[in-house]
Amino acid sequence: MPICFEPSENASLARDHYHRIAVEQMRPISRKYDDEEHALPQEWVDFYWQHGRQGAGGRLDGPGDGFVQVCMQAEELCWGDAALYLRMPTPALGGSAVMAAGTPEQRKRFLSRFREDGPPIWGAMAITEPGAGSDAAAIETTATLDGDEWVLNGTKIFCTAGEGASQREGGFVVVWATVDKSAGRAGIKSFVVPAGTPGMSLVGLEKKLGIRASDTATLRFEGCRIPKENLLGSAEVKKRDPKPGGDKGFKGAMATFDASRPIVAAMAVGVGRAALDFVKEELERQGIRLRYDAPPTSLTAIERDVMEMEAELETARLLTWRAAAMMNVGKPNNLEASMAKAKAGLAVTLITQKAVELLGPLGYSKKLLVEKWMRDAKINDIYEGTQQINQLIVARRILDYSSSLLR
Amino acid sequence: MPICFEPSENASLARDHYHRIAVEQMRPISRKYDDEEHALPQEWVDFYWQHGRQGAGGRLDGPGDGFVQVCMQAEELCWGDAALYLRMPTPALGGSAVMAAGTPEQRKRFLSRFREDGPPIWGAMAITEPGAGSDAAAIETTATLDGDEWVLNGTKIFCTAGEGASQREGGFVVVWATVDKSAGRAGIKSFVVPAGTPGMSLVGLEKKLGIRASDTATLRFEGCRIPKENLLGSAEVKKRDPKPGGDKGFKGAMATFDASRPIVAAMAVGVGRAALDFVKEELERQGIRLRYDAPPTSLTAIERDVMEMEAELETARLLTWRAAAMMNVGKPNNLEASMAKAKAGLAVTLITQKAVELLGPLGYSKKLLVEKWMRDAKINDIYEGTQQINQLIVARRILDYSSSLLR
Amino acid sequence: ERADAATAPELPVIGFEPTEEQALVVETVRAFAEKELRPLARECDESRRIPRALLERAHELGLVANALPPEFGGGGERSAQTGALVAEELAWGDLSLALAILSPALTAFPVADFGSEAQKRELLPRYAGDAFVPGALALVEPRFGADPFRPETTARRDGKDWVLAGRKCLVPWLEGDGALLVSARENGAARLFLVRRDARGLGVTPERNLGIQALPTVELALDDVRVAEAARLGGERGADVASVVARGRVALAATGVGVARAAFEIARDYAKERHAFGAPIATKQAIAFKLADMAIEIDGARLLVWKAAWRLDQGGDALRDATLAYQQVRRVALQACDGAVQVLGGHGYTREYLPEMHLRNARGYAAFEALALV
Amino acid sequence: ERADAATAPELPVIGFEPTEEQALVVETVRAFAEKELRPLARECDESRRIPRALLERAHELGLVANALPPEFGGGGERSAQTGALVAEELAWGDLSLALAILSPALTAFPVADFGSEAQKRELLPRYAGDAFVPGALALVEPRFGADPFRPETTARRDGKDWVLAGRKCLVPWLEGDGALLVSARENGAARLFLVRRDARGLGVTPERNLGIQALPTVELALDDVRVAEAARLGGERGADVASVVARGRVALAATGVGVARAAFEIARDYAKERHAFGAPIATKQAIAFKLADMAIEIDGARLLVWKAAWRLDQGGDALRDATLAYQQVRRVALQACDGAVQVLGGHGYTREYLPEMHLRNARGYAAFEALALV
Repeated sequence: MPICFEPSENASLARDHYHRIAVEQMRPISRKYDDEEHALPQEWVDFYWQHGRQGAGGRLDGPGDGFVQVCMQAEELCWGDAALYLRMPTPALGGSAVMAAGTPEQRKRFLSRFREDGPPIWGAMAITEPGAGSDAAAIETTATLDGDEWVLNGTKIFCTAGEGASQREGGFVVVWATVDKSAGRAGIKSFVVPAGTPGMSLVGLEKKLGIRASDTATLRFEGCRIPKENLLGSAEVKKRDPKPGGDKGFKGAMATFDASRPIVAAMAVGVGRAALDFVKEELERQGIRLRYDAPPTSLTAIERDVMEMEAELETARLLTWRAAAMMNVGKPNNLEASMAKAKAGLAVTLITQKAVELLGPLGYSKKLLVEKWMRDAKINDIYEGTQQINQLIVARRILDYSSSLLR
Repeated sequence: MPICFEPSENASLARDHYHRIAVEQMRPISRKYDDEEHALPQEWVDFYWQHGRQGAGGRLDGPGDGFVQVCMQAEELCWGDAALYLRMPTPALGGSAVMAAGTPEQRKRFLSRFREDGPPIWGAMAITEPGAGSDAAAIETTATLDGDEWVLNGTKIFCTAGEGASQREGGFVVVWATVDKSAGRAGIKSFVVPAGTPGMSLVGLEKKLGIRASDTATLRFEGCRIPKENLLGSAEVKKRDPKPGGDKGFKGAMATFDASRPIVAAMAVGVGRAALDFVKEELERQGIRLRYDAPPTSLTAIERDVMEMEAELETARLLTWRAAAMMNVGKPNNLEASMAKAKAGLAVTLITQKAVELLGPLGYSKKLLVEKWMRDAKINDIYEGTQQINQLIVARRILDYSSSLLR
Repeated sequence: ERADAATAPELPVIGFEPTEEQALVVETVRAFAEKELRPLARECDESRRIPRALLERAHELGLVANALPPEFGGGGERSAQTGALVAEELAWGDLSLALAILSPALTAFPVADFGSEAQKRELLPRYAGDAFVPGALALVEPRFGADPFRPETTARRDGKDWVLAGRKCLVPWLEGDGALLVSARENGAARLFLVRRDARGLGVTPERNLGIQALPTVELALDDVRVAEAARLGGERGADVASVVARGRVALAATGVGVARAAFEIARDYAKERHAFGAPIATKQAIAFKLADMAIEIDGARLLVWKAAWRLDQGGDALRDATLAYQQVRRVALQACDGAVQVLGGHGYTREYLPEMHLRNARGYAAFEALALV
Repeated sequence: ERADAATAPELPVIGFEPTEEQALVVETVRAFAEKELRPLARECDESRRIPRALLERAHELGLVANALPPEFGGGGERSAQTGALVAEELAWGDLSLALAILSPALTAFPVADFGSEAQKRELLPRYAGDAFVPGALALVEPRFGADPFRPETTARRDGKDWVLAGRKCLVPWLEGDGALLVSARENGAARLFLVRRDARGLGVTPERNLGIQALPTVELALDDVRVAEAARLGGERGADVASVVARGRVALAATGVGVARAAFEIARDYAKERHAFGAPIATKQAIAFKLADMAIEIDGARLLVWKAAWRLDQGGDALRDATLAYQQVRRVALQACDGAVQVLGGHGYTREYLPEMHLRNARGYAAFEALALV
């Protein structure tokens, strides 16, 4: 698509639609579910399940902005409340994994129910382990084939939406495990574990700095048996890392991130924008307007801060849209997705911290949501690949270095 | 010494003395010798040789500030002109090496002449090699004992004051060379090569971004023979890295830096202060005063910038003084010296770049010296151990890691 | 400075070593912080409560009492330098607890500096006594652009009384019969007034903030609070609020250095223990250099604080040094704590570890003013 | 935008790919920059001269002429988007040379946008002609706080004439019979006036600056320079200086991205070749992450520039987007170039390598204004 920064009519409609939802449904309960950490936001879950799923309407025949539109939706809803967004009943990253590495049959089997009636359900992905950190290749959870079943053993931490996905009938958790430790990355496969499968237990939920309404779970797998068909991709272990798009195992699982990082980056942008919008509104209330025509020497410190926040947020947003737009035309976006994620995570961390600073005692008080946005924003520097991991990916790409040469 | 930030009377006298020299002798010729790159600033060299050497006077019986006082002198003179400071006829780093690793006899033989009459002379130290960069252990210049003489072969680059020290009768260059490549660091020794020694030749001078009046030389050594007694420290090669203070070879040479880095840091502070002082004077001319009692929300961007520049410069200065004060009481200051160097180099790079920015077209013009200070300041991020090398040293100390564990 | 007297040389010489006396105090306080404060930090932050017994035990160290004038039972050892050293160590243990422990100074120091003989006689002996008595100083106002030098809270004469009207926030409010100092504008200048906690017209609302959750703080609504003429500190000239602000910035900056140091040490130790890709993450330059920068900035900020404290002890105008040090600490502490959270990664984002609390506390320096004094 | 017409979809969709036409232009200009500009960059910087032949060869690309109205011999392909793409590529080759090559637009574009029929007829055909004709736009003033919207240079009526008085700096001054545009304040508002280079009362002093040394620039002293009534651009309303500034910021920001990219690429390649401790320094996280950050910031800044250019082509008020993009590029370019010098270490400080020049050039964005136009 030629260079253009005006969204399609459908995308605009969707953006307005989700912004209304953010204003009317999310903001009013934002503080409540931050205080009541881990409590299920029933009214929000029900609302989303009943009204949020069918999308924004608009002219179905008209062109849309595809993945960019998805990013806009994420930005608007996270402008509302990032934690509530993460608590929505959706396949989430589990769905992305099934889409990226699963067969058509598997997609139908695990995802179709998210479009059907019945009680709300959740999907999730479980990768990180107590010992492993961001080192996916160091996964110690094992999957052993026993007859027609895979048997999973191990512990997963930092599993977003892990309670809903593992405990609520109908949901599922995509679990990364190794079928052959000696094969390293090549031995790592992902498996779909339906909610309530015996042997999968919820150990606990993380008490966190922010996104407290989100259920970040620790899951234990002890002789957890799932049908053979729940393996995503092939069981075959290619000792030498296969080409991208070849094996759907580790690479396939990693490909999930190329698809999810722009969305995660867009979520970050939403939180950052919430803080920036509030600061600008406060300045208006104070009768302070930003003078884009003033020379640097006559700017106030606040004017310059806010202008820099605007530039930084817009930079993060455009890098995000670019990575998403590449998916629209089927271009590999591994580099661009990590650029967007790295920039967005850092930018909104600084923007929200700056917002609290500029508002002084008001920003520090829990009477406003600004302090919450600062706490929520920081997760974007950390999850779905930390700042450092994404810098590493970017560095490898621009230097054309393998993960063994640069780590 | 108890916590105190007021210098001794002697230190104050010295500071005023060198500030006068900076104002009267250096500033007037600063632009001239920046334009006439590499030209010998005869009037300055003669002035320093005749009047600069005998020091600042003051009450000889009263206490002084020792190494802190030396740092103050460096700050004042580099506030005048860092390049002219580096061009002064002194033993410079060559002297530090002789002091750190030499015998009393060697100190007398090589340094006493710098206190005598006769034409001006220079000292220098040659470490860096085309292939080695900051990796001192990778030195390829060899020193072979042949009868009563060491024979040096190799090439050295980035040798500050290398022209004066290698070409002007009476001067000397301290050359780092390996007597046993297989021994790595332990095989590295330093040798004093008198100016004009056959086999030592001046290949050329670097054209640089800044400090253009300073003669940064490339020196070649081809069968360059020096008396056996010109080796600093012992010829013995301890395969295992000796304890600090043990062997005077590599460690001794490295110790040179613990002594020189605070001075180099002080030089940086001088350049940064030159730019900051000018900006503050300009603000006064503009009728802008810094309001230390204003809330952040009412500060102008410039006020905050300048206050931050002040804090950053003062931070660099105090870290520098601390590292120097530790030498006064004979405390090892390897960590603190690298902290000071790392902070000062970065701080003044940013301060001078900011100064040019704040002054807009005026700062960018060669009518003023601010642009020169920005060019001169940058060297402090690079020489005598780059920013990265000093961060590395600091990291090793705080983590208690060896150079093999963290590199 | 007085504390230095014993060992100080006749002529000044630049130095960076605490006196033996100061070193001893630091050692004692550090041990207390490590043994009594750090273990309670998380629990107090979560429960938003401070055990009274802890404050009493801390009081026995006499950190505030020792600085009060001997005529009123104090130790006469007032030193901004020593105060800064103590504040850093306590805050290294925990910021909320440190501010609570030092809170008596919020009332006692201004009274000692500007109070009338009567006010000193009434209040100082209590603060120098055996029991912990909380202090409170209301300087910050809950509005955009809050300015301690130009409060919107007003003080007007009415007959022989002063009538105070306005709002304050971030006022420490520990249990106990402590006296409260409120800043108010009296024809153009900020002045301090003694107000009883139970004064008529004084509305008290507990606050919740991003950080310092363990320290009970309140928002005050002064609805024409009437105080006696004598309640105004500083006689004719009034209290010098600029010096109170400067002493507050030095004290707070010192605590900020302690917070940053605490976060740095946790990150450093975690990075050495935590393995990834087969080696401690501390062996990765990205982590190691980040830690090195933290260490450099923390040391540098501490020296700025020391210089400002030294200036105070010299008796000169220290507002500039105090402000520069405070602004630097505000930057450094935030970066160090954010960096610590980053080094710990996912764990840093959880409340299983302390850095997230340090980050919330560190951001407070953008709102604090005179929450501690030297 | 006009350039897009062929391939643009009926409804807007967010996209980030230049059109085929734009891609072709970029390819051509990049090849020219690589073959003709980069090899001359150092030599021109040191000698402070630009070979005339180079400007003529560049002129043959028709980069400015293509954007001028067809009625006056131009290609009618004016597009801020394409202009930004071109500016980045040229500046990637060398900033001084890029500004020289694009300088005709400094006079031609404002005349095309605001000139009278007569002015267009007189000037545009020359700029659309076969030979390179330099342009010049004097917006910057040599003073603290220089402000393009509020020049101190004044324009007063005297009979039928305008009399200009004031000082300007950073005015490109390439050899040739080019027309000069000067901004001056006419009752409160900034306006543009055509001034002959040999006008009476016009003092011209060559400048030396930290960077863009190859580009000849001058300081102008306007000592009551008298110009005809018709010399004022924009008829009754006068020229819209805000749009000139916005177009200048987009063009300059685009060059800044090119400068940053050039420095980044040199640092990247050096880091892969240069070995230390037995491996390429690019394998060190401290270097690799620095390069990664450069790459991210450069890409991000480019997108901001594109958005501002797109806004211009939409015909809306682009000053905000242009200013934000420009400020971001000012930061990003400086950091990238300083970082490149750092990556090259001692070599980066020498004039054997280009990054030191990029650093000097990049700092110029703190002083530049309308030194290029789209």
